[in-house]
Amino acid sequence: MVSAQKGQVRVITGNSAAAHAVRLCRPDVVASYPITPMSELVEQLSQFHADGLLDAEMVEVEGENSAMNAVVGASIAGGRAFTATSAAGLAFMFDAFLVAAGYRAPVVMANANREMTSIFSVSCGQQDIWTVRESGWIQIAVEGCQEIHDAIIMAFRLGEDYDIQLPVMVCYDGFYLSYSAEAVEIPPIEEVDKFLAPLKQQPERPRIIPGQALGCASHGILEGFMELRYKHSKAMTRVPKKLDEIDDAFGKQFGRCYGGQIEEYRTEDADIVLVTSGSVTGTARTVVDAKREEGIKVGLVKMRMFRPFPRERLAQVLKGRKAIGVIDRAVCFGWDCGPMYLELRALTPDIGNIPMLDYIDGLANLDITIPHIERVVNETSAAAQGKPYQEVTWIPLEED
Amino acid sequence: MVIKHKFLMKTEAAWSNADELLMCLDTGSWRTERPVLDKEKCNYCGLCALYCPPQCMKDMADHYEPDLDYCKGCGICATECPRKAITMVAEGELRNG
Amino acid sequence: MKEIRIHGRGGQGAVMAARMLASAFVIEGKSVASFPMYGFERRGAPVVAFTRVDDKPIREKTQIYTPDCLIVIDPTLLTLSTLFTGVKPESVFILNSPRKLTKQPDKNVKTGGVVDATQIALDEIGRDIPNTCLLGAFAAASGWLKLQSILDCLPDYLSGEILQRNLKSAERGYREVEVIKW
Amino acid sequence: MVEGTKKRNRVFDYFQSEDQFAGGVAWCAGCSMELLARLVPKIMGKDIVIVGCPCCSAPVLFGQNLGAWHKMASLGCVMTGVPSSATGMVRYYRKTGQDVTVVCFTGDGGAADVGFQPLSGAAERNENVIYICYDNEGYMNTGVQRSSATPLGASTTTTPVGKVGRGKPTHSKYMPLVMLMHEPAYVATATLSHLEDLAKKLKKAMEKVKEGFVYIHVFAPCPVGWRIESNRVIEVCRNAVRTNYFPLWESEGNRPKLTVEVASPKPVSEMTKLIRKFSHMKEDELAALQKAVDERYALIKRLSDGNK
Repeated sequence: MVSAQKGQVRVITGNSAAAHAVRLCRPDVVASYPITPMSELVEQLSQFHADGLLDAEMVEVEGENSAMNAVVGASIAGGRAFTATSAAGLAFMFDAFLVAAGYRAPVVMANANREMTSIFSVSCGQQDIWTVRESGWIQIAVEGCQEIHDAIIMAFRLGEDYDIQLPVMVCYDGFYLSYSAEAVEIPPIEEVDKFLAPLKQQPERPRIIPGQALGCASHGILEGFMELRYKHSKAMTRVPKKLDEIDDAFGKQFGRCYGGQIEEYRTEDADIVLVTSGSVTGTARTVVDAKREEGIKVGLVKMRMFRPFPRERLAQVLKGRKAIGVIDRAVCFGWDCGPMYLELRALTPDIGNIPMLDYIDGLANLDITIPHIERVVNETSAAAQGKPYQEVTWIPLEED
Repeated sequence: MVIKHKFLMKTEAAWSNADELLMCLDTGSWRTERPVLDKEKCNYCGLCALYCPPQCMKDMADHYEPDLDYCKGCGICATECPRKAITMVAEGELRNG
Repeated sequence: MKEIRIHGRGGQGAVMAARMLASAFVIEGKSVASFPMYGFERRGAPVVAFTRVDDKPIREKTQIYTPDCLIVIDPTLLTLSTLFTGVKPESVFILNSPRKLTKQPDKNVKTGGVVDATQIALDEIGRDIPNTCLLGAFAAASGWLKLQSILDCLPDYLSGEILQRNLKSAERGYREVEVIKW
Repeated sequence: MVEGTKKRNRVFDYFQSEDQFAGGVAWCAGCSMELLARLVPKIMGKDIVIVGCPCCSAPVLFGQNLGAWHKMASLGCVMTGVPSSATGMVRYYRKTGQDVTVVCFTGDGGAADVGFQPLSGAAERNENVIYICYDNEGYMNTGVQRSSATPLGASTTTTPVGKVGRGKPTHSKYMPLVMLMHEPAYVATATLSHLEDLAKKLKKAMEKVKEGFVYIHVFAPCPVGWRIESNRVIEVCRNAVRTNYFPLWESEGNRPKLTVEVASPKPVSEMTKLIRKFSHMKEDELAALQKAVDERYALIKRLSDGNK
């Protein structure tokens, strides 16, 4: 089906939605090593290539480490490059993954969020993406298949922006989104060209040109090292506003917006706010609606950007609430809580000491069900009324 | 308060640029012995220059001379010279003489 | 919202059937979401796939616990103790079986649709891939979807000779399903 | 000197570029790798793109802040990233129609150990990349630890000689043959004593890389780590060839052939006596090394015979 200006609507999986987006962005080099639950994305890109729909160099690497190194090489040579991975693959590419950020190579990587195989499990979780949050990458987490598609297109425009020059990781929950089939609108490639065209108006970033005495990966020595870290850190501070702008521009062109750094849902008059990320957000929306019917003034904040941390916008929306309920799909060892909760706790100077309740749920493909989220709302609501509360709850381990 | 940062590099990432700054070490100072050529014995075959790790033998049209700014005094030129035209002489002796 | 749960075995096309169903509903202007519950992705192992369909955008990302419809691709799965867990009252039950349903399989099942999809698939496709036939049966028994929408969505998934054979299989499922009301 | 006898060595004819490095750089006196590093762009031209990783060459291949030690376009990688990063680069250059020669330059650790997987992968994919491994038989840069390329009996800081320890208990992984079985466009061994042989092979690499992957394994003794008098490093290279410890051969299209055939090889002790990492070895230990050397050479000889 084709709607005249917009594009084709097809029922495709999250992996396939990602592949379509990559195709539309015309990457020069794609290097990726298959891993469950992302493999379908690589397969789909290979099929596009085989069908003549993707004019990219496809590198069928022998492991994730080489995948990341190959896209970094391509990017430093001046190209647009894409890779994808998940969990153990992310761990295996870790040295090169850090290099991508430090070299300021604006590659885009899709990550199908999966439990880290520190305990063997082939299942959804967010332990992989949270574990690497100090790597210097931009990390964006998404809720549904259309958003995977759109976020990847926006990621190229964000990462390659001359003021940013950073790699971007688009994180979608493995299994729940990677294998979910939803109706996804795939725009005409010319529209995506138009969306990415502003990058061509910008100055060229440094690249390796044969015969030119430029060397990438100079040692950072003393103040030089600090200068590079400082510049990297400052580039991260330019990301939030840029992402909001890009999200806005995307909305104007394609009619779909995601709120940029965070998305607020029914927060205007909310006493309590849930904070979620990824696929659970959709389910949480239905609970918010139902609880509103019951008279509980509850709203929802979807964390779209993990890194850089959307401090200002979160502070704005969370300040003055009576309680906050956080749903974490990963564990922060040593703090005995979830990582998103820990990071939100760091907002205390900005928002005051609001009761904050952390719920760890959905590890290893466990379903974060509607009753689970209802419990989060009920307990957070009680905490808002001054009742005692438990700081951290591992929901599936505490059920009757 | 406006803080002004002094930056060494124009780039965002760590790029070296030899056109702007080609660094060089005073490796001549590492040397404890120096190659001394007996021009009479030299037949300009160039093996000393070819085997010299820092490639610092200067072509003098009919013989080679070490560039003492860089020569580390490894002695390969002296060992490899098929005519034994180069001898390694202790720097101390030269300074004293 | 209607929630459809499909039970099959790896290799029978349960996941594909769930997606095709979603595509067919999209043709009718509905919002859809479909996703599989994989265990190990192995031929023969039980597989469950879900499809949700609604007039409004679908936001839930959970498994389906209270289905409005069950589609059972492999009759041997009838012995599964959890097969009918959570089925809503007035629900639809589509079964691939060479035998007729003699009694109501669950008190909440109000409409049954039985078709020998395996035989039809063997006749038409030449292989035991009964999923498209069952989609035809689903359209007929549930009345939630036109047969044409199913036929129209199949070219997104199949092509050439195989497509033609599956179109026939789906049509026969639609025509030959025995619909029982309890 | 009589004018008539003056004739410069032919190797000079292979040079096409000036030295691309600064005069003084941080490589040890007598380093054979320094010689190789400086010869590579001289022979292959200054427009090659060099890809390296942490190893002895890194303090010079990588710059410091804005400053560089050489004038070539270059990329530094993590140890696991050299052939894969080079792959990304050549693929991009190919896609954009640029004719660029990308040369990987690492030690044996980067090639045979931690970086082996990506090397094997790039060779199997037959990427248009030249990989030069300078083999100094261990991790010389980090303080002389053993690598899989360290030979039988050699003493290193992780295979030390003690009351019980007798140096490395196994012989080296022979990368040239390992790489040959990836069936790349070109494989060659070379060393710094046989410079014309080296120069020919580097020139051939420039041609062969247009067809696919090229692997050049260069025997590069380390005066510090092996404990050799710095002036005798080239002599060690020469003796390695003359004892058949390090045979010189090349292979195009799966047809290995010796490029230097030694008429009457000397015992391996002619080489080991110059190298103090072998100095603890008793007669039987040297005999074991000799046997390992002989067997390896016999294999190469058998593979080479008939490919002349």
